[in-house]
Amino acid sequence: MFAAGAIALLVALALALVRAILGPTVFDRLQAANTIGTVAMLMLAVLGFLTGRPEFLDLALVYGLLNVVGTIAVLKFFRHGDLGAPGEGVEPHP
Amino acid sequence: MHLASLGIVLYAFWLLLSGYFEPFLLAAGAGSALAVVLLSRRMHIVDREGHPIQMIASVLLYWPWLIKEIFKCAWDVSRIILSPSLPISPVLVRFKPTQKSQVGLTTHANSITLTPGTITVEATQDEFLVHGLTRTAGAGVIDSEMDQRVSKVEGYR
Amino acid sequence: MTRDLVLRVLGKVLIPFVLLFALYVQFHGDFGPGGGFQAGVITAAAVIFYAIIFGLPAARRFAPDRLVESMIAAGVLIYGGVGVFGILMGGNYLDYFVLAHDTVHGQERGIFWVEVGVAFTVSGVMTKVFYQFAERRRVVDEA
Amino acid sequence: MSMALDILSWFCMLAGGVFCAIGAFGLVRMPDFYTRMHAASITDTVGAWLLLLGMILQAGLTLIAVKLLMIALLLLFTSPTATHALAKAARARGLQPLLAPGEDPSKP
Repeated sequence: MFAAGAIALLVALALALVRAILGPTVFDRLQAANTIGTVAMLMLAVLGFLTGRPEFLDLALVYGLLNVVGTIAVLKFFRHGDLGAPGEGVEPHP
Repeated sequence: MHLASLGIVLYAFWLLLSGYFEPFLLAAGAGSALAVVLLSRRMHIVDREGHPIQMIASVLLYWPWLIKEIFKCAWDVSRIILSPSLPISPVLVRFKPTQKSQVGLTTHANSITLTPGTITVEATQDEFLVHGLTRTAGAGVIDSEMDQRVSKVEGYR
Repeated sequence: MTRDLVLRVLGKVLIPFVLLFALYVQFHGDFGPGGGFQAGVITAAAVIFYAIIFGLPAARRFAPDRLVESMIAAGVLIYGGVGVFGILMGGNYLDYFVLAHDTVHGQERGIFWVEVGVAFTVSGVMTKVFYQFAERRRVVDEA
Repeated sequence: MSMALDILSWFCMLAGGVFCAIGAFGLVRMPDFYTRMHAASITDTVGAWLLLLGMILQAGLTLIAVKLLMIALLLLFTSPTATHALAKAARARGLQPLLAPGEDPSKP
């Protein structure tokens, strides 16, 4: 059963990779990268079950967190050409 | 009050993550929760927005409805993707949400994005700009049931 | 640059949990995957996320350069301190066995403090690297 | 009972896998960036949740299930935020969406 899930995830991974290679704009590639991140996170969870090592779930959590941080960091870089620009949100204290 | 509640939530999070109930790890968890609360205070991120305890009870009632809605829309979009003619008619829609607080607006914007077929492109206090995959999906976000439900969850004033 | 509501609220909600997760990884190094290095990286990721959302100046107010730099040094000092302490107690450099009455406890205690040192240094270095990288543009402009 | 649970969990994992693949297929098939995002959000939500639900049913009432639930919650918070940030950045960069005939692209 877990093998079936893993195979479906691999198919999704391959398709997302196709989009990442084709993608005409940088945003298409980022979207593909984000999807690949999600799929990889699920893959980690499935593999944890497949090999009977639930510690993999911690790795999946970390991967999910770093995925969103990474996507937003790259986005900010492409928007400003500068990671440190102030005010993506406003100042944290009112 | 927000600080105390954040501390409790963080400690519960630690216990659920850890699963080891040895004295040393329990103490380490308490210390970690306290340290994180202090760090968060230093970051100025603990307030009505960063830790919205006022919404917790009502949001638990909202999520099941949202998830049901997501499944419905995902089914529709899957049919569109798999149908040979690809029957899409993308639209951009502007409308004014009824929420008053930042958290409420964020919840609404994220709910729209989570439902396949609609994506919030811009979200401000006065106006949401939504991209819909089809005309019906795009029209569906204006004065929607979701809007009313999020406003109710928000329970602001 | 307009204010981005969604990102700001997400950051405020998420960052405390990321920090706690880092500490969880730090303390459970001997039970599962993790340890000082990973904990340091996750802590730095939280600070970087904060800097991305609220801007570099806000992050610098939270973790000033001096603090970050002294964290790098403190981590190495803790690591070296454990080693030297081993010598003082009559063993070799980084000899854990002499740190407590029985060897297993000594081992545990020694590794714990070494991991603490690693976490400090790694999070400090990562944050500092990010600060330098984020500043790069402005320095180039001035030159 | 455990048989029924097994079948249910089988079904969830298979459906989740299929939804993930459909979402990724849409990512390849859709004509422009904004429509592709809709497809990707299927993978991020329904596909991922069904897979996780299948695993939760296998894990039973343990801390493993709690961690799987945390992953699902994390997705509930982060995936729409990343999608929104992407869409907003693309529009700010001047990437015009492909619209249905009869829609005015300049002033929606």
